[in-house]
Parts: sequence; C-alpha cells; structure tokens
Amino acid sequence: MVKEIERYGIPIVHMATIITISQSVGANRIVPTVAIPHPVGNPSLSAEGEHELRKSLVDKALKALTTEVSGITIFD
Amino acid sequence: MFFIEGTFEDVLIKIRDYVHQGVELVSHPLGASIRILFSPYRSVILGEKNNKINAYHIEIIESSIISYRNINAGRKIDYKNAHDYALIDVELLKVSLKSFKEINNNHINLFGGDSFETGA
Amino acid sequence: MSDKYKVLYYVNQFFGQIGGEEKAGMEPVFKNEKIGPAVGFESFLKGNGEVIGTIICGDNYFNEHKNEALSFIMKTVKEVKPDIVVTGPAFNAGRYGMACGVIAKTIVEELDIPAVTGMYIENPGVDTCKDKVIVVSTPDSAAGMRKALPVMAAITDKLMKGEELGLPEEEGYIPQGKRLTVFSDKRGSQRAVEMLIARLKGEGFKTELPMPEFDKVEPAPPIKDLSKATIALVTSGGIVPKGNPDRIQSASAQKWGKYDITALDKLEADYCTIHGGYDPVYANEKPDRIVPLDILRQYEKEGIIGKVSQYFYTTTGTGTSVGNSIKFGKEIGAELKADGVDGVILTST
Amino acid sequence: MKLELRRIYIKDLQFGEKTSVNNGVLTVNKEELIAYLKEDKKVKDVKLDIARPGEKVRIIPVKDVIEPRVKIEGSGNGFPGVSSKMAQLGEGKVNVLFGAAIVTVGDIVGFQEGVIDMWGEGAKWTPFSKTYNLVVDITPVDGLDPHEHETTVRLVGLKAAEFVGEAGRNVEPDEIMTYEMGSIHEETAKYPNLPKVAYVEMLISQGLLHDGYIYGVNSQLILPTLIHPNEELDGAVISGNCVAACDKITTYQHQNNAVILELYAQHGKEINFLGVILTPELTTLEGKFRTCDYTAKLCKMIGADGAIVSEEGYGNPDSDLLMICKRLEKSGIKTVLITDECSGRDGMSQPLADTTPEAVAVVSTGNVSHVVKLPPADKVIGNAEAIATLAGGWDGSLGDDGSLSCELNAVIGSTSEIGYHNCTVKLY
Repeated sequence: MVKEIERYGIPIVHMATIITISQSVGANRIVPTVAIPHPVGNPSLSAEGEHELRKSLVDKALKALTTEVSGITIFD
Repeated sequence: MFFIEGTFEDVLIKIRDYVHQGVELVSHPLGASIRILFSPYRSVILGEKNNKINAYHIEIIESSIISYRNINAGRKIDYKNAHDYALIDVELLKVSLKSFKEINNNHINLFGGDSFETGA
Repeated sequence: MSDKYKVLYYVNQFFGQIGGEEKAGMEPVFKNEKIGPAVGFESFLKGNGEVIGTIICGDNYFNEHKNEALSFIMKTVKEVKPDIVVTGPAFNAGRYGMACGVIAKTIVEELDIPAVTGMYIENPGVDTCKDKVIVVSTPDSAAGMRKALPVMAAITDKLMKGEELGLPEEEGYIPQGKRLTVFSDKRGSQRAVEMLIARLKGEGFKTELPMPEFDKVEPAPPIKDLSKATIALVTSGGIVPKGNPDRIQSASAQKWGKYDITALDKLEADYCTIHGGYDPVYANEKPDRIVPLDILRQYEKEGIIGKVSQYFYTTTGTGTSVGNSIKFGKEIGAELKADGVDGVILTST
Repeated sequence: MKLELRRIYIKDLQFGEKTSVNNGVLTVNKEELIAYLKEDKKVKDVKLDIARPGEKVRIIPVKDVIEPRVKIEGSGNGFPGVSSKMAQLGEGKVNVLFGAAIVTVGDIVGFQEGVIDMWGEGAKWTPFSKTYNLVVDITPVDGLDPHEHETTVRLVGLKAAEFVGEAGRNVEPDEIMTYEMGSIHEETAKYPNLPKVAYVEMLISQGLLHDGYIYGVNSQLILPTLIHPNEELDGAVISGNCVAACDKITTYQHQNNAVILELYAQHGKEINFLGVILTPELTTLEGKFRTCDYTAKLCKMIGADGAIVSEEGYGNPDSDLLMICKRLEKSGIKTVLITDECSGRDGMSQPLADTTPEAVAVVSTGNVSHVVKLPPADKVIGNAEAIATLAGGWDGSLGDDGSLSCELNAVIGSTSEIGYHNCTVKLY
C-alpha cells in the first residue's frame, strides 16, 4: 500500500513494528513502533506516560514527513 | 533463561516480539544447515534491552521466520531424534556463548538470563 | 469414439464473435462448437486433440459478477469434462486477461484440470494465475494471434502427452516462478570463474540466482509547511467502527473501509479491531494505540498541523495478498490525492 | 610454491593380501588396515567394505570423504596438525590414488544423513558415486562423550587415507598436475595486466559436527586467514562438519577444491590468482561482523580486483555470505558468490535466508529441498536404520515399492557450494 500511495506524490510515513527491509513494502520513511499489538501505545505505562509516548512517535512521523529523503530512512 | 514450551517456530516468534521491543539479538536464530531446522529444540542468545530498535536484528529475525516456515511447510519436526538435537543445540549454544564472551568481555549483559530454548 | 484429448475453450464476447464493447456485459454461455481462436488453435493440435466447445462471456460481466460467472463456468467444465482448458489469448487486454487468468487458475485449483492461456507479459492477468497455469507469452495485440496459437497448441499437446516442459524461453511461456534443480554441462566452480572473468572484462553475464527485486518508489517531496498541511491516517491494523459495517475480513482482506472522523477527538469504545493477526485486547481498550487520532487532533488544535483529513482508511494486513494490497494502495491513494491530502501516516501492526 | 599432484588412475578396488596398486587396481589388506586403525584405543570396532561405481549399493550415514595420497617429496605427509606431525604444506610431490576415496560412516547423532548411491538415479546427484569407495565404518569404545566420538571418527578416516595412500608410494603416475605460484609480487610482475582475483572460502565454524580445521586449528578460533592454494590442495584443510550433507565441504573436496583448480587453470591467462582466504562462519552477529569486515579488508590489502566467495551450509551463513559480498562490492571488488538455495519443495520460496542488492553475480548449485526418488538398494553399507531418517519428516516419502523420496539435502556433495558438482537452478 505504501508504495502505491507514495506514487501519487504524497509523502507517506510507515509506522510499523516489523520494518523488515529485505521483505520491504517499499516505504521510504519509516518510524519503528512499540509492539505488534499496540504499535503506537504501551499498556504497561500510565495514561500520561502512554500519551507522551504516542506523542513522541507521532512527532517522529511528522518529522519524517517534513524531511527530505533519498531512499529508505528510518526515523528513530 | 527462558524456556518456551513449544516449537522452534514459537521460539522464533517470541524472539521477534523481544527484538521488536529493542532487545538485542546476539546469536543468529537459524542454524548452519537445513537439518538443524528440523530440530525440536533451539537456543538463541539475546542481549540487553535498549531503547533503540535495531533494524538489522529485526530484518534477521523476520527473514529467519520466513525461511523457517518455507522449509518446514508440510514437514514434521524430527521428534524421534529429539535427544540428539538437544545435545547438538546445547553444544552449539556453548560455542556461541564462549564466542560472545570473548568478543564483549561481558560488557553487554545478556537479557534476563541468557537464552531461549524450546521443548515440545 | 475418438481417442483425441478434449479441449474446452474460453473467449470473451469479442473473440466469441458476439460483439464489441457494447456486448461486454453479456452473461456466460456455452456452445458446443469451435468459435473464434478455437478454430485456429485446434488446427495446430495436428489431430491429437479436439476442441469440444467454447464458453463465451462478456469482459465486464466477468469482472463485475465474478462469482456468478465462475459458478456457471465451473458447472460447465464439470459437465463437459475436458482434459484441458484453454483461455484467451488475451494479449494486453486487462479485463479479458483477468478473466482468462482467474478462470484458468480456478479450474486448475478446484478441478485439477490443467489449463493454458496466453497473455502479453504486462497484462495484469498474468500475476493472477502464472504460478498454476501455463501462460504463453504473446505480443501485445490481437495482431499476434498467429504467433500465439501455435505456441499455445504445442504446449497443450506436450502437457496432454505427459511430456515435461522445457525452459520458459525455449517453450515460449512466462516463467511460473518455480526454481527447479537441473544439471549444467559445467560444474559450479567453472561457471563461477567464467562469470567473474566476464564481470572483470566488463562483458555481459547472467546471475543464476537473481536477488528479489525491490520495486522502489521515488520518495515524495517532504511537506513544506506542516501548519498548513492536511494529514491523513491509514492503518492496516483493522480498526473499524464496532459491528464492522463494511465487513472487512480479519485476514486476507479483500477490501478496505473509510470512516468519517471529523467529529471525533479520539478513537474510543465505538471502534475496535477486527485484525486476526494479534491479540486484540490492547487495541480494543484504546484504538488510538493503533491509529493515533488523539495526538493528531491535539496537534490540529494547537496549530502544529493544518488539519486531520476527514476520513481514516483501514484494512487488515495479515495474509493479504500482494495483489490486493497494491490495489488497496492505488484506490486509497487516489482518494487521498483527490481530497488534497499533503501527508499520510500509515500504521501497521 | 610448487606442488605436484601425481595422479595414479584407480580402475578397481578390492581386498587382498598386500595393500598395493597394480595396473590401476587398488588392493587393500583388510586385516592389516583394521589392526592399524584399532591402535587408537578409542576405537572399538572397524568394518571395511567396498562400493564400486554402478553397484546397487547405498552408503549411509556418510561422515567424511577423503582422498588417499602419499607425499613422496617435500614436508608433511598426511594431515599435519591432525593425524601427523606439524609441517609446512604446499610444496613437493604427492602421489594420488586418483579415483579412489575413503568414505567414513559412523553414527554420532541419530539425525545424521548423508547418502551416497553408487548406481542409478541417486548416483547422478553425488560426485562420490564415481569413485571407488573404501567404506570405513567406525564404532568407538563405549562411554565417549560426543566430542571425543567425533574426533575419533575423524582421525580414523584420515589415518585410513594415509594408510591406503602409502600403496601409491612407488607407483608411476598416469598424469602429473603441477601447481606453482610465487609471491603476489612475483606473480603480479609476471602478469601486470591481468585482474587480480582472491578466493574466499567460507567454513562452517559453529561447534560439534559443525566445524572445519586448518592445520588442526578449529576454524572457530581464527580470524579470516590467508592461505596459499597449494596448502589446501596438499591437505591443510579438513572437514569436521557432518550435518549438512549436500553442501558441506568434505576433506576430499578441500584436497580437490574445485574453485582453486579452476582459478589455477585461468592463472596467467585471464586472471592473476592471489590466494585463498579461509573465513569462519560464526554464530554470533558480532562475530559475523568481525569476520566479514576482516575478510573484505584482507581482499583489499592484497589488492584484489575480483573475488569468488563460496559458502558452506544454509541458514545463518547466508548472512555472512551476503555481508562479505556487500563489503567487497562497496570496496569496488567485483564478486561472484557460489551458494545453494532453499526454494522449498516446489521451488517457489525465497531461495536464501537473506538478500542484498549487491549480490548481482551468483552461481546457484541447486535447491537443497529438491526431491529425488531413490530406488531400493541391494546392499546398504553403514546403518540401514539411518534410511528412516532420510524418509522421515514428511508424508509420502516412502513408496510402496521400497523406493524413497528424499530431498537433495541428504545427498553428499549434491549441491556443493564450492561448485564441485554440476547442479544448478533454472527458473521455470
């Protein structure tokens, strides 16, 4: 999906726990996430802690979307 | 030491979960021959948990799972020789641990204990 | 009594001599005669086999009523009991190619009857069936009929005689993707040294094990001004409104859904995950753990981003075929483009 | 260094009174050889048998294959550091019983496979169906630990090869192969315009049944090391690996390393062959980084323009293979890899456990999961029960007529990653 959306010229950031490069889905901008069942959350944290965590992950995603890249780039 | 009651594949999946949380992969999850992939036992060494996720480690564990599934499609795990596989597993683990210690002088802590094993 | 093997042929409305685009909606019919390319095809079988009938179906009808069309075709196949089924050739016609591919593959998989078709290498139908069906490589237009039919017939004849097919380039079919072990006239060490010498001389060489090709996309330019940008959320984590109104499959998804989130500050109890690949407890407790709407909405209010796009898009990633995920990407991408989205956050589990 | 491998063509093998070679017939005194091998106190019993090309004989489970030879000039007879006193190898004259092989069988663990069929379908898949094989079946004394057991079987095989090789000492060879190469400087002065080529030979170096030895040093313990090709041809490298039947490098294949011979054949013509770098395949990722970096550095230090890299095994060594490739290509060293693949029984899976876009030139020596059908044998040498291991594992592998389907991974040398055999893979 990532590649096809990017083909429209829209920057896309893939937030994924599995960022296998060899089996790559072809994402150019990647933000590694927490865990498969909760990529942008962490139930073991307090509500505030989890909110902060998610915020930091979204910040990375936005940073990725505003950064010029020339190939696969991992933002972590 | 984590003992996983399950198969080689269950071990790989558990490792994947940990590696995705930032636990280092110290030894390679696969053996050096296809025969070893039929083993009911597998030990893999994991290192410290870091805040940073290691993309290369994730790549290795993910492609190991894919390889494992490819090779074992339609195949039964070789329980008949379970005892011998256990022996080889522990022998290979010893060498890996020795090599790990020589390289790192123990400055990296092993995660939680030292390794994963299956039992089925 | 004839000891010839029996071929069932499939063509679309055009090659079935019913009509052009205006007849593309026709339902499938079976005629117990040779029609269109089936005539020429049979002549190349050199009397070893005969075409016992032709199924004709409109391209639009097939693609829009796949289940109905397939069930008619499968019923017909079971009744006429062919030894082999031949579809097309479809050349570069996309809808026709999809029909030829899907029909041939379904027959192979469900009835264990071999099938042969013909397509231009870029026809999207190739990927639907080439692993199970022999797809003869044809030119891109019907002008190549005379080239395609003898090759299709020769392969059909070989399959019916139980002969093994040779290399794709020798026989004229598109590789099925099977890597088979064969003997070379030179041992591996010699092939390696010759390959290296060719490389060192700058001559051509051919690797025996091509690395998987990664289809790369040029990275889209970054967002210049985030505070004016519309950001869309997409997920393959299967977050849907409770009750799953669009009935998106929990694995091997056949479709995607989009949901209006204009009124929401975060995703709460009326959303849940239908993803079949992971423990749903955490996502159901707080769907924002999969789709971070809460943060984006907060940023929208704070003016950090321009706005959150009206819809979020969802599907499930587990076991979803590459073909479908490409299709979903194209469809969702087109909507995002039309909606003037400036950047996309896609979360996966 | 100059080494003469003087081939005495062996055309038959039999037991008899005197261990000797007459008109190409190799005769072995069974009792003498058994008594010699039993001098090792850890050996309880030795059985000898003969398997000739074309006979309906199956040998299983094969541990190693060794070429019987004797060094008649120059230092170091046999396998210095292992079965004989330490010596510098690579120079002198060696009489080779060409066409004969010592094949050791011995159950160390129950899942060992490694089959050689001397006839029919099975014979096509292994290069050792064409040699006259003296099969040495070793039972060690009770109570040995697995390491001692493995060592015992390994040593007995090497000693048997030395003993039998001695029969060729005073026999005139049918053909003399000369391998001569000076220092890198000398060769480069001779062939200033030829591209310089290194051979990187990877060795499984992971523990019990997964090891290789260089002058007796376990390759686990080394950094990648530069060795003169003559040393390997002269017996410096031996196998201690007996799990990966299809793609392990047997001692015989080290003695006759196909890549070395091929590079030698082109030396001074198309290329300037610089030497062999032996690289261990370790289990830890840090270890892999170290050896791969070091290998690439050695190639650069000796000024290679190109390199051939051969793998041993499948699975974690794929990572080493591709890491080495990546590093070499990035240094501008053109690389050709030799590997087998595991594309599944239908040939439709991803061939390697790892991939890298730099690997543009790869020789494939076969799919280890390719299924072959082996008809029943008239005679099984070794452990007939081990056939159950071959047949086990998946449904439909044992036919009603007693034939068995097995994957190539069970057949010795079938997908040799030093390119010793003719298998390859084509895309259908």
